Amino acid sequence: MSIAATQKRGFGAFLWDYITTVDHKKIAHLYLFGGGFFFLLGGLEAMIIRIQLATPENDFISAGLYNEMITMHGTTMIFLAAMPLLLGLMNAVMPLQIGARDVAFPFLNSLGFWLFMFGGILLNFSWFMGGGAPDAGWTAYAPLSTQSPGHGVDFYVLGLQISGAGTLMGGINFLATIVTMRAPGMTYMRMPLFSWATFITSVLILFAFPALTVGLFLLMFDRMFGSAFFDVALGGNTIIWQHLFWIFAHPEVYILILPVFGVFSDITATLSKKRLFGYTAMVFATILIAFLGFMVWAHHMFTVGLGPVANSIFAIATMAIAVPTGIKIFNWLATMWGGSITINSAMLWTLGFIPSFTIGGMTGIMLASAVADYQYHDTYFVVAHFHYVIVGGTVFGIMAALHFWWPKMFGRILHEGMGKLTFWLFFVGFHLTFFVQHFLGLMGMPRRYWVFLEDQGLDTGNMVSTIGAFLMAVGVVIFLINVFYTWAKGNKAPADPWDGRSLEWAISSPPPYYNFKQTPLVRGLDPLWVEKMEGKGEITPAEPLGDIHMPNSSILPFLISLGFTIAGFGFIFQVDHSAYLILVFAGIGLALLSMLIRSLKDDHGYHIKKEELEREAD
Amino acid sequence: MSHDHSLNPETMPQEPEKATLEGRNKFYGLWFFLGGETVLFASFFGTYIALRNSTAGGPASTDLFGLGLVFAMTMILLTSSLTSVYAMYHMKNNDFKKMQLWLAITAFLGLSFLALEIYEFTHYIIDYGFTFRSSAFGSAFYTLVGFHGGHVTFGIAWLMALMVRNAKRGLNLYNAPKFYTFSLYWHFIDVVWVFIFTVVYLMGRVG
Amino acid sequence: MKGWMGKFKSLFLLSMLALVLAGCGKENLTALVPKGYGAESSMNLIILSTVIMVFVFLIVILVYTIVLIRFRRKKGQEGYIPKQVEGSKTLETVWTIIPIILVVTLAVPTVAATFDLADESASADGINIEVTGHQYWWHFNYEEEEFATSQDLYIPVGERVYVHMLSSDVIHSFWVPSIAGKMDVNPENVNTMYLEAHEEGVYWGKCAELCGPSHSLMDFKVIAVSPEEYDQWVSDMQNADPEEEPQDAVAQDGKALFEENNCMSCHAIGSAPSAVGPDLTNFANRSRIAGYLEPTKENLVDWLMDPESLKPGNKMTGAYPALSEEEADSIAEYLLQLEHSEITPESAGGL
Amino acid sequence: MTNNTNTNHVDSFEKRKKKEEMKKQLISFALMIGFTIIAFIAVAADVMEPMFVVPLILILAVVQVAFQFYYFMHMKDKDHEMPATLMYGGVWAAALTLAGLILIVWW
Ligand code: HEA
Ligand code: HEA
Ligand code: HEC
Ligand code: CUA
Ligand SMILES: [Cu+2]
Repeated sequence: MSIAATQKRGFGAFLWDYITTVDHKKIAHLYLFGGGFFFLLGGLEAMIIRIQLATPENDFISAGLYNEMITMHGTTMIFLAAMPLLLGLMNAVMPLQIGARDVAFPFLNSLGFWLFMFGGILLNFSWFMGGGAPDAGWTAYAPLSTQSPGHGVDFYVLGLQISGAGTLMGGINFLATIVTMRAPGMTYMRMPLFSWATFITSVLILFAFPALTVGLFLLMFDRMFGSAFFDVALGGNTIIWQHLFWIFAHPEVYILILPVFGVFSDITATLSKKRLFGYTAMVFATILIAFLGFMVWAHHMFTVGLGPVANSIFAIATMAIAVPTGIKIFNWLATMWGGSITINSAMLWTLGFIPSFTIGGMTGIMLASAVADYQYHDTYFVVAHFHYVIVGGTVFGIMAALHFWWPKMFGRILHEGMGKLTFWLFFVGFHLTFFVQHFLGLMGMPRRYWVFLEDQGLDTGNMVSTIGAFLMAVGVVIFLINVFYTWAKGNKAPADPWDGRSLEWAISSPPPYYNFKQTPLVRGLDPLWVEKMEGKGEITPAEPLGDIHMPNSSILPFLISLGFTIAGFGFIFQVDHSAYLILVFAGIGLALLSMLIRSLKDDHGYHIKKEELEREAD
Repeated sequence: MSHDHSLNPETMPQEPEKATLEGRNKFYGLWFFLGGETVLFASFFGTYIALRNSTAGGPASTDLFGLGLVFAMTMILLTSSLTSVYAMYHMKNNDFKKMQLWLAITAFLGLSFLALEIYEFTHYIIDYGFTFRSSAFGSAFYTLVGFHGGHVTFGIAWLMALMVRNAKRGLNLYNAPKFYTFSLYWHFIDVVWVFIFTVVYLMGRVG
Repeated sequence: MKGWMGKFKSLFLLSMLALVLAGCGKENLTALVPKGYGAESSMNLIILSTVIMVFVFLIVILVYTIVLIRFRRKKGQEGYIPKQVEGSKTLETVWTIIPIILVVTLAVPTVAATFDLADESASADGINIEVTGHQYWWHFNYEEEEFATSQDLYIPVGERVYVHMLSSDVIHSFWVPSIAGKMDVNPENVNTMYLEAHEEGVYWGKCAELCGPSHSLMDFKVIAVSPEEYDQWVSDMQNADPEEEPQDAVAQDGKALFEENNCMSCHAIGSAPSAVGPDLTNFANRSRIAGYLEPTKENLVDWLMDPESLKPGNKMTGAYPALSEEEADSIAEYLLQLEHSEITPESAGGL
Repeated sequence: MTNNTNTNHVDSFEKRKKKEEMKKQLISFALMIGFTIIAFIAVAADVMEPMFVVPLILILAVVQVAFQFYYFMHMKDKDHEMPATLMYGGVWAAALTLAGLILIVWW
């Protein structure tokens, strides 16, 4: 079942292998592929937005379509691109970093992926059926979302509900993995920061997503079953949606950023050849950001009219987040200080991140100043802020991580030249696109504007912004070429291409499907580095060679997700005709049946025999 | 790991639910899940509290809620929590028969609770015309209490599946964690109900 | 907040002025050149926070540059292993304390300004206007003065005008960047804020909350005039005679057509209450048609014949019988004579 | 895998410990029932001001829930540090959620 073997078998077998896999490394591939696909889609939508806004009073696309475009761009990028890409990286790297053979619930891992994928596909079906995509913004404020005609918002509700359930499972899975499956000696305070970030991010997922789940249920009930949560005539209150949404969505933005903080910590230390400066402070800063992250959601609601007391409290709480984040920025700088920095593509993205994210973070603090936000709110200033943190943070981080761990994940090294070219094009394009948007906002351009008027001083800025976006697009295309090139004839990767410090670099690239032949013994922070410094260069095993227990592959996760998706279609269209209820029953039936099979049929997995392991050459 | 982890007095670990890695994973996984459920129900409670006076001219909580039925439901559910404790007690003593018996009682109590809840809902709908669509209060009430009811239903189904599936096999290290996680889940449902009877019914009476 | 801030402010305003002169921002739209109390409050904080942020950014960049110059791997350093530093208590304390100080510096004036702008205690003595947000137009009801207008909001300079805002459908947001920050217009709850303009002029207002396809065209104007002119305007509006017959035949035709075509069911002219469409009493004085179109006759005719092409999703489309070009022309002629006051956007300085 | 195979005989000591545990659980059950009855009576009797009744029944609920968690669900036992931490995390997020939504009522 090694990679070579799968390649020799036919494409059908290859596909079947991936559809049924429960191996965290293959699930990581799936997440990267799915997330990557949606990133291109979201990027395409962004390009359409930017073309529409290239000149004043443009009519490249219609007003209704424009609203669909921004909604789908935001939703796709956040839920279907950024988060899955991050979950993919976590799947690929975290178990290796803590010396585990798999995650706690391999079956659930696969289920989580398929729920995300089907949820995303369901959401995007709205383009083709039911009268258009959702058009109430990614924030779907009621009552615009409850009154939105057609089925667009219904697709939004069910697509996110399904993919959200998948994410929640992923979170619980990582938590249990880190709690129970760390290798001997891998104490919490020896975990690499990416694993720490995975842990804290999972906590955020666990506590943030339920609020979204509830919000989506309320919205669904209002739209499909005539309840009155957001119906003012029957006593409903639309602000409830805003609270629920932001109670989820603010932690969500830290779900997007904390993992890449982990990525940058690992990369900075490795490529500066220094241990991470202030490890303990970095861990606690991560925890503190997560903790504070739950107390600040109303900074998105400063103009709702909650009153000066609430606004002040939330303003102060928000500003407090500057402190732990600052600790991180300065610790990264201090890690590099005195180091011996290798500047390759992974490091370039890291170096690009620091000033870009600092700018984004600072504009965040500016937004937190409630009275100033009365001006910024819902303008391009906010658009600029969040693209600075999300693109300059999350996307840069994902790119850094991809260049850094590509060899480990796929066994080949990405082409350096193209890597650097991608970076420079994207970096310049990014600043061109979003820097001017700060000024556009202050000059009176609200966000979600289909057109801006002539003669309002907004033409040049918007044009510059569009040009920048094209540069980014070229950068992305070159990255794609790089991926195909590497896949076809890239250099084979050694086990440890960057002189690594953590456990993942102690095993071959890509790792064998059981990860560690013998569970490693961890003797300190940066375990591989410790061994290298003591001249051994390889990890001491914690156990004698023995049988390895492995989980069985299963098609059930795919079927369960498919069932829920069919039911999703049923829910959406039963409003038009009750015959569609058949889909609801059939879909839920399929899902329940698959779950029943799962719980009734014992699945004890299988064992790789000791002899077999001995036979495999090192 | 071999297929048979039958427990007998000689080979029984102290905490069969956590004796294997799979068991520990289930144990932690379910606990974490309950942490998330806390937020889920808090969101429903919050929505309910925000809307509990938004009756839009329809029936209000003071018109609707009687205490007798709710008291009975509460006693039933609290007792079922105790019966599942007994079941776990017998599991740790490796007394499979008694465990099954107590679990059966738990399921029966759960079903009685559900029956009363269904009766209660129909009563409101038929006698007061108070529905999910009457007002924001109606929507919030049925959603909160209904989601709890849904959790009870799911719990009963889960329990039944476990009992039937393992009826012939007896206890082993493979299924002990499953029984244990079920019992955790069941207690949590009880916890949620404690807040429901307090916040919805008792506070609803107080006005 | 005033003293030392003043210096910063004049410095900043000077550089801002340079920017404006360079063509950045339209004077009666940009938030960067505040012309009212609220906008000035916000601007003070924008300046303060920008100064803090630039300071922090420069420090980060300074360290960053030094690191990049000094600590890149040089040729022939391949085997070099730097000292593995664990951390430094002193340094870490420093970069915890300094941000705390900076944040407090920003937080204190923020809280002060938040309470200042939320202070409505004087509203009983001030001017109170009810604002209703509709998809995609604005209604302004001068309750105490007993008349209403739409799209153009007249206020006196130097006085606090309290706007009490409610939406008739979805959430909108009321924003006049040059005069004050924005506030949401919710369907379930009245929100109040005040406008206090420092200079006469016509200011752009924008809807800042996504409210449907024509969200970007839901513009309005605030016309700030001297208190005397304001009083004059109020009395002119109160004395407007809706029954006044137009002078020329075309317009008389238009008036008849207006009545025949059901326009009255949505549009009020004069005192008749209406909430479905904009109040047209002083339509001829509008600075823009439908919020954003130049007030020319061609535009008006276009609007009357096909509002959908100009404002997608608006609520007028299809609600009245189709008009021929001629009919539309007559109605336009009539509407463009609905003028009751000398106080107009033009007299206030124009757009 | 089977990390914990060191088995224990179900000796009399173990039995006694479990009995002891069971007794504690019965006591907590009795207390829970007692609290419930007090709460219902406090409301049904209709003699106290809502100002007092509401906090009282809320406190009763919280205490009885603590019993559920610590005794019935064993949160007091060892090996429950992580579950307890995350449970408290959940309670923290839940409290904030409630605060936010209750804010609407006062607003
Ligand atoms: C990755 C995602 C991400 C991240 C990390 C952040 C980080 C922050 N965000 Fe951002 N934000 C978004 C994504 C993100 N945000 C999105 C998507 C929206 C819009 C949603 C929508 O409406 O559609 C938004 C909107 C948003 C608003 C609402 C604006 C509005 O709608 O009116 C506010 C207001 O306070 C805010 C604040 C902050 C703050 C204070 C931080 C802080 O965490 C930043 C902390 C970092 C630093 C401060 C820099 C480093 C620190 C130092 C170098 C130390 C010294 C610094 C000081 C002393 C200041 N954000
Ligand atoms: C992870 C989150 C994320 C990311 C990465 C991005 C990336 C980008 N965003 Fe996005 N954006 C959001 C999240 C994100 N955005 C959110 C949440 C909103 C708010 C939505 C709302 O208001 O509801 C928003 C809104 C938003 C707006 C404001 C719209 C408005 O308010 O009217 C704009 C305008 O410029 C914009 C632009 C861009 C651009 C140019 C990029 C670029 O960085 C994109 C770069 C990528 C590419 C250029 C890909 C190019 C690829 C190809 C060309 C190949 C295509 C081929 C195939 C499909 C096979 N975004
Ligand atoms: C459904 C009721 C309705 C009917 C009938 C209707 N309108 Fe309108 N009208 C509106 C609405 C709503 C708007 C605001 C549209 C917008 O800006 O989104 C409007 C806008 C206008 C405007 C621009 C107002 C301004 O302040 O800029 C004019 C002029 C106008 N209508 C004239 C007419 C005439 C003439 C007729 C009859 C032939 C008519 N309307 C019939 C609802 C109606
Ligand atoms: Cu009204 Cu946007
Ligand atoms: Cu936020």
